[in-house]
Amino acid sequence: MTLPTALPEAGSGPSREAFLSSATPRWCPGCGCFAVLKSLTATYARLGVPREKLVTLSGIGCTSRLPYYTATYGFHTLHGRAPTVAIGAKLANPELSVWLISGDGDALAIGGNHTLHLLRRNPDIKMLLLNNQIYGLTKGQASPTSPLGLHTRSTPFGVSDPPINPVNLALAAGATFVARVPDTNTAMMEEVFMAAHAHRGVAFVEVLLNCVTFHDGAYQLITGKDSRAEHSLRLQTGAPMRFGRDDDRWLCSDNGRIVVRQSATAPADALILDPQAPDPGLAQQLALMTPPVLPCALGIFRQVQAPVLAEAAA
Amino acid sequence: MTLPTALPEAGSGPSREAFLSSATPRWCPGCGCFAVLKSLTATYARLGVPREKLVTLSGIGCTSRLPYYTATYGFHTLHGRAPTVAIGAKLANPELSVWLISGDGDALAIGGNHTLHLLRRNPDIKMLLLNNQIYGLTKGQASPTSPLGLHTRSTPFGVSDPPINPVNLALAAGATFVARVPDTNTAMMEEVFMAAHAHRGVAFVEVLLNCVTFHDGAYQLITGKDSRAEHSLRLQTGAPMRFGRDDDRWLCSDNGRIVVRQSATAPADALILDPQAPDPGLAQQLALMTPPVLPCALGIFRQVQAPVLAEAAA
Amino acid sequence: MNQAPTAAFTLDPDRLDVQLLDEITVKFAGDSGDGIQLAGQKFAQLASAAGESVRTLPDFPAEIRSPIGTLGGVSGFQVRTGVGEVHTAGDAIDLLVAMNPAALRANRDGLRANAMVIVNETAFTSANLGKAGYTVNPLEDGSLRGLRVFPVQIGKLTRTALKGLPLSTREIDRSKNFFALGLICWLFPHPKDEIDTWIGQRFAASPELAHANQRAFHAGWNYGETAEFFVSPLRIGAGERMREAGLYRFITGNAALARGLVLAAQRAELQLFLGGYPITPATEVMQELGRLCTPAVRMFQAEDEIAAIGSAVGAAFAGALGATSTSGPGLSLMGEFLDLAVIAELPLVVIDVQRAGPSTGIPTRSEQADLLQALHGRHGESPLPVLAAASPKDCFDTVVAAARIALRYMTPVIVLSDLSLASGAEVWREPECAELPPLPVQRAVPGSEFRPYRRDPETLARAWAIPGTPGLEHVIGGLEKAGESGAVCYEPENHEQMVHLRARKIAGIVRDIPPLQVEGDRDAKLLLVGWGSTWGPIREATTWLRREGLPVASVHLRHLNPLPADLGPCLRRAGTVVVIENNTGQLWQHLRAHYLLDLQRLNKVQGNAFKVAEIVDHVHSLLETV
Amino acid sequence: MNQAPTAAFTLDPDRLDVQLLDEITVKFAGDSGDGIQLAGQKFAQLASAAGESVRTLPDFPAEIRSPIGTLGGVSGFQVRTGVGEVHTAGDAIDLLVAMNPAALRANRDGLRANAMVIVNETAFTSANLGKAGYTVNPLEDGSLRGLRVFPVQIGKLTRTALKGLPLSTREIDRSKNFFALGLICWLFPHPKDEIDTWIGQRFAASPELAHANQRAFHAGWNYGETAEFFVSPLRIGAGERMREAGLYRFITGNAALARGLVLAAQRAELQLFLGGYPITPATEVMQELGRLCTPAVRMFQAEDEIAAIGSAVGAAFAGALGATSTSGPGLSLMGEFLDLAVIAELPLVVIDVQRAGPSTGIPTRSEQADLLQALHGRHGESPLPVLAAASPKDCFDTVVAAARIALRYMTPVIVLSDLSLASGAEVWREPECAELPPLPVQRAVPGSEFRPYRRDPETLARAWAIPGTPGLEHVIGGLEKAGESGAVCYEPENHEQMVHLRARKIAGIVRDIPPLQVEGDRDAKLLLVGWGSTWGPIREATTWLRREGLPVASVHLRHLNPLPADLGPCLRRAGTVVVIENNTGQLWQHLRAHYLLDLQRLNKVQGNAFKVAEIVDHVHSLLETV
Ligand SMILES: Cc1ncc(C[n+]2csc(CCOP(=O)(O)OP(=O)(O)O)c2C)c(N)n1
Ligand SMILES: Cc1ncc(C[n+]2csc(CCOP(=O)(O)OP(=O)(O)O)c2C)c(N)n1
Ligand code: SF4
Ligand code: SF4
Ligand SMILES: [Mg+2]
Ligand SMILES: [Mg+2]
Repeated sequence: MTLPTALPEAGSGPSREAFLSSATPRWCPGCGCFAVLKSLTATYARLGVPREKLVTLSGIGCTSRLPYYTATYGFHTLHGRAPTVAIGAKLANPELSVWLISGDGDALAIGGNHTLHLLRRNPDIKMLLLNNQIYGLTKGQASPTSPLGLHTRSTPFGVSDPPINPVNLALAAGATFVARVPDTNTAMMEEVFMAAHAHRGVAFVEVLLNCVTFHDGAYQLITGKDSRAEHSLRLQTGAPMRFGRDDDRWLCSDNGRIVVRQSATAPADALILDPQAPDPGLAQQLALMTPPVLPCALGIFRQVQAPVLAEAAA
Repeated sequence: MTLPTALPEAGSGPSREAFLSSATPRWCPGCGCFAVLKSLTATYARLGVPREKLVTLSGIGCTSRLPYYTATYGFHTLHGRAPTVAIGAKLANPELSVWLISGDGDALAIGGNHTLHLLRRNPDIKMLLLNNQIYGLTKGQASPTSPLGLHTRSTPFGVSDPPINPVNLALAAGATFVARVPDTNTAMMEEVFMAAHAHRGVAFVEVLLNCVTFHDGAYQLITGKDSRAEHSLRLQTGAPMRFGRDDDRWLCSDNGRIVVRQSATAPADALILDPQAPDPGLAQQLALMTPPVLPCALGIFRQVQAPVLAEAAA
Repeated sequence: MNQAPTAAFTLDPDRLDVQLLDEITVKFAGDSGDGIQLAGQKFAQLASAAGESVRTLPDFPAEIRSPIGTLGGVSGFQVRTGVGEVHTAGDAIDLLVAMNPAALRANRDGLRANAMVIVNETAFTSANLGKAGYTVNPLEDGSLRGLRVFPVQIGKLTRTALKGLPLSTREIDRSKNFFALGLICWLFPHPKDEIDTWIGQRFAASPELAHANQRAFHAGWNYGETAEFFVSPLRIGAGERMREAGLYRFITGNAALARGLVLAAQRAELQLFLGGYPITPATEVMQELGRLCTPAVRMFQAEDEIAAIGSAVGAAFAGALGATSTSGPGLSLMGEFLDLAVIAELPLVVIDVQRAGPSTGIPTRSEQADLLQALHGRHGESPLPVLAAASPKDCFDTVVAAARIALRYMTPVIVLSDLSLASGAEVWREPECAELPPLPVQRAVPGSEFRPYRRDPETLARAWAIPGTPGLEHVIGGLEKAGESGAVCYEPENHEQMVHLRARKIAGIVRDIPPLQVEGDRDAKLLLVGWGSTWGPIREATTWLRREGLPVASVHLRHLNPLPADLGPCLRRAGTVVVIENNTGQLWQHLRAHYLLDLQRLNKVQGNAFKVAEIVDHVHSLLETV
Repeated sequence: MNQAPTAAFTLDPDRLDVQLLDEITVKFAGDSGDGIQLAGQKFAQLASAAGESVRTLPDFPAEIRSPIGTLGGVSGFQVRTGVGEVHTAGDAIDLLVAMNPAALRANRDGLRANAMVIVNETAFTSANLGKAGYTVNPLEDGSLRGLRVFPVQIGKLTRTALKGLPLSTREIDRSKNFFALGLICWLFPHPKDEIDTWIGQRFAASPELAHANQRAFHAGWNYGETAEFFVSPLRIGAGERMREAGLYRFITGNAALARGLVLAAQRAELQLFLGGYPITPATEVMQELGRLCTPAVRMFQAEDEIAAIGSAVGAAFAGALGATSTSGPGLSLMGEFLDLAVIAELPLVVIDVQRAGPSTGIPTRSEQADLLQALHGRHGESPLPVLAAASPKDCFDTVVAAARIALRYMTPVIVLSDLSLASGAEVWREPECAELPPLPVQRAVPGSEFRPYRRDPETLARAWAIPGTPGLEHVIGGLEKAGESGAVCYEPENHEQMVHLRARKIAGIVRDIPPLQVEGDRDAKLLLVGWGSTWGPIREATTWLRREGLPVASVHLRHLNPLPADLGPCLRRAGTVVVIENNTGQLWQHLRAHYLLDLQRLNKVQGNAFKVAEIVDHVHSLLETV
């Protein structure tokens, strides 16, 4: 690995456009993918990695079309199997900076096992899971992240299988870097993508992605202007976790359970997230928080150093 | 579902032998599988389920040979794929009591995804993962649960991929009943298998299984006569968790992390496991405890009621 | 190439009364948001309700979303309707409705000489022309010479008609497909009031929209009546419009597959269990079953295709009719489970709705290139029956036949369909369950001598020992077994016997295959052979060629393994045999291996069906050289 | 059946000096814990070191662990050694060492008439006899008539020899294989001191064990020397024992595959990347590579076979020689990725070490029934080259040839081996890397006109544009593409062209296939055709039949797709062609489809190789009827 770990600022280096291909993106107008493409190419422009060392890989799905729109090396592989291709490419050429783009069906239905094993092996690969809680490309069937009760083309009576929480699963799989960002916040995406790149090892980033066509508004509470303050929480390292319009709600621990207390100052049992904690237990609990009961946690859940796949075995 | 939930005592009903086939088990002398077969058939004898309603299904592996030695209906399917066959069988005939036997390679390497989706869907299926931390049938390669550094036929320089913790993964997948038992304790196995059966929904039981031939002594600390008191902990519902030769070590919580405190009586922050907690966070933390640092937790981690697959969709 | 040989549409400009046609091919085309599919489907239904023979074929954009107005974004719906034999959606378009320049351009090459083209002139702005890749307006540069072009301000007229309604301009513009429908319906004509009622019902959820669409529809109708340039309405001549009594409906191949599975299971008094995973163009099979869900019909959306077939195998083990539906990439994942079903001898129907490959290929185009995989795509000696459907409604009969074989022979069966059948539709009378011949299932009965693989001496099939039955407890699996007891057996001779027994069992299915139906003279010099969706064009080409007095006949194969017993003699009788396929010659290769005959082939691998004319031309050239 | 036609072993009881033999087939058999494999391997090595031709074949119990002493638990190691042509492990056993009654019983039918049988009399207790299924002691009931049985108290004598050593009885009993080895080594004889040294080294970690085994070995040797009933030592005659200089070693087919991959990659100056997943009988390929691990050789144990081939595809994309090794069930899971590699045009070697199928089948038995799957087991039109290895050491040459094709034509290649080659072994001289012909790789070079799929006009292969190279950034994938730019392309004509281009590219590999080597007279009336592991028996049968003066020749196919250009003429020249396979006729079917020739076939699907005699007998019967 020869990638620099000191990251340049935005604005320095090549322009974002240099990382865009000439192909016109074929997503529905308003699809969250556009924002991801923007943030990702903006990140590429800031990395200081020469374009030829970047590889953008994907499976199959709307979201997996992304590599066609970048000017890096790219591989649009098979539904669910991109993690396997990514590992092979990375092991064969550790100098490459490998970015893996996947959808919720791709990464968690057909590809769930490859995702799991990618994450536990800790190769230096960055995986973005663009989670729109639906199968977009095949026109609207339930995915493993579709919420209970959702009526889709394949669940005319509503989804009955409890959804997977991708961040919790990634943590359980032992991922060394785990984050969650909404597609509405390109600044947060860029920041987290940069941190993912800086992390030595596997990085898993769930992007809450809006599919305007088949599941519009899935993240309305979390990303809506009016609701987001109450229903999301930005993870911060080292300080007690708080949220709310007035920043006066605190996450506290009650016999191992997370509860919310309202208070002007941090209560004594206010929880502090240490992304480098020896085990991901607390991070997993935070990952499970779901509006409207608890706020959706955004940002970096975990960031620990561990031996990286290629190095471990060399 | 017409299975009785009031469970008969041991000794009543048919004999264990009535559930054994005439085939002679072909495991290595001393293999942990013998004890599992014994506990499982003893459980069958106690369930009060007529033999023809029992189905013992498996994938491929040493452990997956088990169905041949029972006198129930059985299906020795494909490597990693038994969960899919189990779901189909159960949905097609909900009256069957379906027991799925799997190995660590079977359930977590090639079959990881099916295991994950089986657990999240919550069908009324009982899955035993016989975890010997090795590929037995193919003669000793590393499995996804093999400990770091283990020299196996496929890892001449030692295992470098961090192992999967099956209980943690099952909890992250949303399993509604999760337990862990050692193959050395047939009483505990039977007790947990009975509880698994009584649970309405999916039940996941990890059996710590000793492979005498390819990975002997994997659980020595946890099951050894001299060490087990110090290195294992029997989960109990409703009481602070303690362990140790003198029962004076307590699991306590420190900003969401588990620590051990020594004391004659329970410290104020001693942790109590509620298997029906709204989220599996604490259970996941307990699952991750590994000797010699923390004791291996044994028993039932989680037991919550949730809609069962067949019923949810009917 | 010849002009299409079927009764071509010709408009006689001198006649002012209603013109009688034998048949016509109409295509609606526009942007994917233009409501083209709905308009086309309704038109087809109306034609069918009028007792005509109808065949439809939609075409969807290949991409997720191409920018509006571009060629990539064009969606189309083709309807061929007539009194005679209508087995394809038509070689060429007689009447095109083009809602924008891209729709015109995309279909330009598909138009017959002298075809009518109704264009939505409103959309022919320079921006739209540019997006479609036109530098000059084709309405003005004479490039449409030889066509009868009718420019209509569909967009503008719709806006005018809907003025004052409480709708946004965008919403109003969405009604323009109803204007077009109105215009076309006047042209034929179809019963105005019924359509009006239908619109009201269809948009019952939103009375404003219903009202707007009705208004647009009437505006279109009235425009036809009053505008001068349409010479006269058309009418499809009154041919043999007789149909058996019953419930008729339009059915796509995919819906027919779903219905077929349901009825077969019902007839066999079994539960139907389909495990599926979405994939174009097979998704509708599982979706249709999801909608039909009853205690006796269960659809399970699995996490992938392996789990889909795995769950079906589990269901079959537990006593249901197991099924799964997929396309090529999914079939490539199912080989291992097919093998298990072969050795465990479980009844399973596996549907492969083929699309253009290899790999992801072109998911929105049709092909017949999975045949050899269906025959051979499993490790070891693993024979299984393969059937293929010939038309959308034949999907029903074929899948019922497959279920019958699966249950009678306790075997997995592969059914091949393809994208053109999947989304194409034709009129079909749904049979009552009792109309199907009985579908008996041989269940094992407990007794002191129960052996799970005891076989019927004729079929070599075992009886089904279903979990839940007292006294039949046994274990099955993928290891080689002794032929009756099912006990794991590694004996060399036993293995060889079992390999041959499995082969003989499948070969024996030949006894259930009905005699081949030769279309045309049994002793014709030239025989056309097809399978699957090539049936339509081959059959129409045969008719055409025979009308020309040429010595041509055709046979079509539903059964690809085993092959019909009378196929060999049939092939040998003909002087020249041409195997016609949408692949590079897979059946051709299969037949060569079987019969050692030097067959000819005609292949097309362009993601779409043969034109009738292509086959006719090929035969002409062959007969010239012969 | 005839007695095996190779130079049979006959012991002349009247001669007391050393007896010269052309060849002999020796088998060690005992319980799986008896150290049989080690003794057999050492004996084979000694024979080879003496310059003899050697072929070995172990057989393992099919079950995980059968109870000690039962038939299911017998493990065997067969060694055929001679001066002449030794291409099989022997039709029948000339000399059997049976460590217990089950070992005798399991091999009874494999003994040649008059064979020598050394039995460990100590193990012939009534308990052991019972476990083996004997009701009467076969040493006493005359049932071994026609054999030369030498009962030796191997167990007892070993205990006596090792008495006083600080070992448990169980440990002492484990040395009895060295007693047997000593006895056999005296019989031949092989150099005692070297073996002594070897034992010391082999058990260096435990000096007590080393010492015990050495003592047992000497006890066995001395027993041979002093016991009265062995007539005289044997010796393999001095034939053409000349070998090229170089490093010789025993190699199994699986090890040869691993070495071949390593050397091919090294010669091409590429990294080798093998993604694997354990499966009998292919596991050793990945394990061997795991041991060879260097920066240039990387083995990755994946979570399943899909991930194994997926990682190899990724490595090939990134510029390595990608490879994977599996058996039938794994190949059934790889179809989708093979398709991707076909359309993306990536260099990949996929090894299938076949075992008896279908499904899990008999994992510990050999078969050749994955050929049709290798040829056709993918959806869509997806041609790829298929090669097969003929002998353990030919595994090396075949996999190198496959790598050459993969790299020159930018394509996945399937290499077929099977269990009998995988675990069988023969002597092989490892070539230096530089001895291999160059393996050039065509890399794309940056430039203003870079197009990722620009093709070499002769091979139609694209140049490899490897990530990391500035100026070659591009995207590949599974969607249909334009033939040069690689841009996604859904045009009908382009698709058809690409389908044909991919087919032509693979068909063109025929130019690299060397002319067929006909064994025997090119114009012989009867031609035997084989592929894969049938080579050994076919070749020996040919030699035998020609010695008899019969008009027989044989050809063996390494290349199964495309077929060699000169195969057609070769088949047509022969009056009768017999295709010989361990399946029901898969190559036979493939050849019929290709050449329209009415070939004959000889098949055996019993999980083990043909005996030479079976082929000879078949030809005899054919020539009688002809
Ligand atoms: C083996 C296989 N099965 C199924 C498909 C069809 N398919 C394509 S994308 C997709 C799911 C898309 O959902 P997701 O991964 O969430 O991506 P999105 O389109 O929502 O971005 C499916 C089922 C396929 N291409 N290959
Ligand atoms: C598709 C497929 N791949 C590989 C194998 C070979 N195989 C059989 S069992 C096994 C792993 C056994 O390990 P585990 O599941 O832990 O079971 P154990 O033998 O340890 O009980 C493997 C790789 C197979 N049978 N099928
Ligand atoms: S269908 Fe959904 S995910 Fe796909 S492009 Fe459209 S908005 Fe995006
Ligand atoms: S190899 Fe291990 S797991 Fe398999 S039977 Fe022997 S002891 Fe048990
Ligand atoms: Mg999605
Ligand atoms: Mg295991």
